[in-house]
Amino acid sequence: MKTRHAATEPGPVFRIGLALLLFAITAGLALALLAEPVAPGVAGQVEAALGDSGSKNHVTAVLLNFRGYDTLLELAVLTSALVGVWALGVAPDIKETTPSPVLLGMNSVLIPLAPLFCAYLLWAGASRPGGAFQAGAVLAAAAVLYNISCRRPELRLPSAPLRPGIVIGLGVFIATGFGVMGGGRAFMEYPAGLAGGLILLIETAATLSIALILASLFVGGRPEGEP
Amino acid sequence: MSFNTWLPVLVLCSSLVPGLIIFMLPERATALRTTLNLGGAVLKIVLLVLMMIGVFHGVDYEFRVPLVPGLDFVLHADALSLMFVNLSAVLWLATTFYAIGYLENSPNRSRFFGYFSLCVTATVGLAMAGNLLTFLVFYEALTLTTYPLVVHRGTEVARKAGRTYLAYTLLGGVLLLTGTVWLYSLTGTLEFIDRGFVAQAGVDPAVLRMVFLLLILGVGVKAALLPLHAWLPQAMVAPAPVSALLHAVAVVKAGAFGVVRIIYDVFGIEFAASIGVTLPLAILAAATIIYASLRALFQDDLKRRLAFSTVSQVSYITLGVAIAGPIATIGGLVHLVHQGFMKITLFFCAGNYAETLGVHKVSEMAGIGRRMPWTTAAFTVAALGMIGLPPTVGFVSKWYLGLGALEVGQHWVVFVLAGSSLLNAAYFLPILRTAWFDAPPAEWPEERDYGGKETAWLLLLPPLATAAATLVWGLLASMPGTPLDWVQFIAARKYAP
Amino acid sequence: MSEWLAGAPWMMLAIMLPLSGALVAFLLPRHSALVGLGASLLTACAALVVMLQVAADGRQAYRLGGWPAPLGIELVADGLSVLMLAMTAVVGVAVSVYARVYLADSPDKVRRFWPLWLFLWAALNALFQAGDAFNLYVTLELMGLSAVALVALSGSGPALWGAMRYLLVSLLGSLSYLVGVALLYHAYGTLDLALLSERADGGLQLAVPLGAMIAGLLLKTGLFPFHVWLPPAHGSARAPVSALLSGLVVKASFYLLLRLWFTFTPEGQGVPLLLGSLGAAAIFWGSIQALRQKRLKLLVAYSTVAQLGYLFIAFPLAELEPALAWSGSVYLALSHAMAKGAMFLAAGSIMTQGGHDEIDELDRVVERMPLTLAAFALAGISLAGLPPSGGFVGKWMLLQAAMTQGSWFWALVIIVGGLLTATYVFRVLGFAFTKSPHEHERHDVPATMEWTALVLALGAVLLGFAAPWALPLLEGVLP
Amino acid sequence: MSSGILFACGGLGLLAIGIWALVLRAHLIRKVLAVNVMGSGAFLLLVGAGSMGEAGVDPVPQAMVITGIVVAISATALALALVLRLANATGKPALPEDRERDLMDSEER
Repeated sequence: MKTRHAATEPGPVFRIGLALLLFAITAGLALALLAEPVAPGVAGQVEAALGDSGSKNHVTAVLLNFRGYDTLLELAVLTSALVGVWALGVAPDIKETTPSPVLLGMNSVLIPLAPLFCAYLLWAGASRPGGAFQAGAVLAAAAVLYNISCRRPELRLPSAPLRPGIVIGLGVFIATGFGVMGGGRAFMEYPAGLAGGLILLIETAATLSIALILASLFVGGRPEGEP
Repeated sequence: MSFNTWLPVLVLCSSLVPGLIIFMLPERATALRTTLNLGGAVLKIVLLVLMMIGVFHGVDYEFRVPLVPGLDFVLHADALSLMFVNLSAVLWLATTFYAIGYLENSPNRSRFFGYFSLCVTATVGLAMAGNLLTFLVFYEALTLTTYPLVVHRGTEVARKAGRTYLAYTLLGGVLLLTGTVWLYSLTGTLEFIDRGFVAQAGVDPAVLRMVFLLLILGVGVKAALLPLHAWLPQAMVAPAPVSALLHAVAVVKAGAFGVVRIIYDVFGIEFAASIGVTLPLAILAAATIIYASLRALFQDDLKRRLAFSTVSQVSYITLGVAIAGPIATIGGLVHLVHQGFMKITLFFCAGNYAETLGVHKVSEMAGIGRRMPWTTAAFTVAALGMIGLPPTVGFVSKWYLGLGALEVGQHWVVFVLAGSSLLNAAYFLPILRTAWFDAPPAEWPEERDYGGKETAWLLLLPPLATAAATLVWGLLASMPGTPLDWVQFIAARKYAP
Repeated sequence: MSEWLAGAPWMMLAIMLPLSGALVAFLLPRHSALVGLGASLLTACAALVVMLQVAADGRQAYRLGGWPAPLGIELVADGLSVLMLAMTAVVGVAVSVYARVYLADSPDKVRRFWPLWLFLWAALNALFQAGDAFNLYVTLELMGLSAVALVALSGSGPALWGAMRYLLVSLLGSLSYLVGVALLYHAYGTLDLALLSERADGGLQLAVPLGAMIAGLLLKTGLFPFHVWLPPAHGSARAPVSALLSGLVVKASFYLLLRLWFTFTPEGQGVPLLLGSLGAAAIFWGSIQALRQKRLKLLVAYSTVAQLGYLFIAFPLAELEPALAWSGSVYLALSHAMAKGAMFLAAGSIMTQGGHDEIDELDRVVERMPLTLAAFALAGISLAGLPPSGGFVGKWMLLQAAMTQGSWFWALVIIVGGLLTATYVFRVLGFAFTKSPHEHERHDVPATMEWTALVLALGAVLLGFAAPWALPLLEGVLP
Repeated sequence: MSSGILFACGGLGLLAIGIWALVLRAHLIRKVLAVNVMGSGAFLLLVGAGSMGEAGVDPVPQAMVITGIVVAISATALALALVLRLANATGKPALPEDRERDLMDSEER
């Protein structure tokens, strides 16, 4: 037991050592940060290529076109996390308590508004800050509110649509990537005219998946009856 | 890639492939297993005869593939390697016969014969290694393939013996590896050539002495040189055929052969003598001879006594090459063959005593000559050979060793030889006396019935054959085609003309 | 047809095939084993084709989305990448075949295993072919999360602990890497490794981010003293998962470390010396711990700690003998992947057979499953660097590099480490031959499991003869 | 310019705080929180450093941060699910010491 005590509550020497170490690390990082940059970022190139990207927003263009591959892998990370959480076991039961009236009142306003806001964010992503992740997060938040309110009808979704819904984001992303190939184009090289539409398609599917995954992650395990 | 290129590989495969197939065989498939074993052994001898004729007429058999950057895996058949390959192949055949008889109805035979074939493969590969790297590869392979045979019985004693065996041999392997890499970083080549490649490199002799020490210690473990010999008596827990082939021939001879290769084809005997490393080695070998003979005197367990005798006799080879004279070289090299035949006979006989009568100890051997006359006759021939009495082959070896020592003025060696012969007599003659002249006990410890015969014929024939060979080669030592003849052919190439 | 095949974007396919496979396996849980196995084979084929292409035409690049490097992301495959791809393909296929049989009695686990493993494979292939610093971060995270989930798969208490610890360490490592990426981008304005290599000029601006990235990767690789998470995670997972983690996942972060090192070729001797010393400490500590273990899987896991140490011995040696040292290290990584994979698979078979993995209760297991023991022994031979094996070639090169420059200390470390390895391997083998005093339950082990382990172990041994074909791939990659 | 540097330095501070808590706190939820704080620090550093230049805001770090956030959420979700299982399995949400783990191992077997 002695070792345990020592480990859970490290002594002052250890704390001071750690503090000094962290200070040194932070100082080193700050020094590197303050040094004059050698070369500018790629903002200029983004600006120049924006016209071909199918999006008027710089960030969206980077996220879904120039560095779309990153986003694809990011969706894979999200999906794999869900697969991992589901692998841990069946979702634990939430303790059913009487929800506060504040929550219920909020729900009645927020939940109906959420899909609308979600759609707006998705649409706005083309030219302003916004996009699939933000939209999906809003939708998922609505689902979470709904979930903790305890005033929900027993609306057991059958398991079948849940899985397709989860994979559709990544699936559409990959399928589009393959679909645009041909005519010498590379994977995910969207044809100039179609880029906007394709990005919207991908974002819509991604929004749905992200919302579903985030909501399912909140549940903390696979739903009862999922194989 | 002609047939000549592939011949060394074929020789290797003639035991490797049967070995691998045997692993897969079910325990019951005795006939198939026996066929494979004997077929492989005979095929190997046929191939070797082909190669010997070729080598005698100057054909170069070499197989070469790159292994690590700058170094190749080389199988090369020269006169020296053929001598050792032949020794292994012939004794493999004899031991296979013996083992089939010995292990009849015992468990795990597929595993046993599988590893047995792999060991022979490793020995043959080691003999044909064309450079130090390839030698190292097979040297380690030999360690690894003999381990399962040492622990074959699966007892606690066997496991401990296996541990000791590994501790020594792996350490030896590591020393050899270190020496090899060091040498390579100094000279940039590792190819065996007559009269060595080190002399041309122009490296500081002090460094070379260190390298020599590492290499010799590395192979000295298997050759059971003095401080590194302790594994051999312990490893005697293995079944008799294993002790016979592996500890009388394959493993210890691999070490002795390594000494030969390192002195003749890596350093070159003249160069080795010039940097002053041969004399200490000769003294170490002499010390091993005397010390192990003394230890053998006090062993009651027959196999342990034989094991110490092996330790002593193998050092004759080292002594012969370390004396650094052409005639002593002949004595040392020819002893490699002679001692193999004599010692395997002794182990076969010891196995027969144990298997037939349950006799494991010298003190239990009273009158055994009357119960098993043929076996004891073979034992007697081999024991007399060990002592070095004419007309056995043992005398031939000692004659050349003594003559060679006198030739280069190392008179002390003669005393070592004489002393060793006396000690040999002291630990073998009492056995012979009690075996032939004492009255047999009323009941043997654990007698098995072989239908009124002395023992199973598969157990009897191999020792008789090998004992006969030692007699014949002793009598006809100067005829063409004997080991002595071949060794003279080898020795002529190892000294500058 | 063949032209179309040759022209197909195999580099991208090597990533997208397992990713799609993961989705399909998740979508069709009842057929996940079939889908998974099919996807595994296709992925392995794609990876091997990439290797052939690189072997024939040298470095390959693929522009994703058609955008050139500083703006977009390029996949890059050179000799080092394809060796890693091939390693993953070989070990991956073996583990897939093994897992299909191993998990067959728990359909529940099958459904979880395949999607996660394919995600992991996609992450590995993506990591080995990434040419972009931030993309590497995403692949690292994908790899880390799927690996953690795989550890937790067995559901036992120790596995959950192992997974949790692994996850925290993994996240800390990735974040440290991310901080490095942020600073690199800030200083040099690009994430493309090739461009970074041109622009990086040394000094604090390079040293600090590089230090952060390397520290993070050391944590993920499990170099001593950052190894504490490794044995619990690798020792408690299911056998195929342990094989993947020890064989491949730690190699991925080591690969990335090498890649960064080759990209920026930092000057100075302090860091290489430090890495080498930690490697030496890892060899000794890991081996001694392995010797002390009573359970087979933990022994194998500690052996990973020790063998990872070997990979870092190359750093101090590369100063004077770069080609030899780096090739040796890479070769050791390759052979360790196969050998350790085989070893964990063999350990899994032994556990299945006897229901336990106590080393001194192995009870003549060699008689009941000789193939598995042969696999274990062959893998052990390669780990100990005994000839002829892949491990021998790797250690030979390291040893030669050490001896040529007269670095006796490193030579001694390499040699003694090999002896220690042989000691713990043969400790297991000795007990496998002897009878134990206790009776144990016995189950039949499917032949597929025995054979996959053996084939993988044979691969590790035969790798000893493949150096003349594999090492030329590294020319031009090593600094 | 100046706000960028402020954000970046704030990010560094968060990083240090995160590591401090990650090392010292035994409770797993706190450890997960600590990792999240570190993550926020890293993201702040990314955006902050990206807006330090004269040329205005660079979109690439922002895109990286969005990707990073998704990754962080995934990791957090997995971590929390693990904590939950651990707490259920062993009754306490903290990492065991090696000794305890070994004991548990032997029971497991």
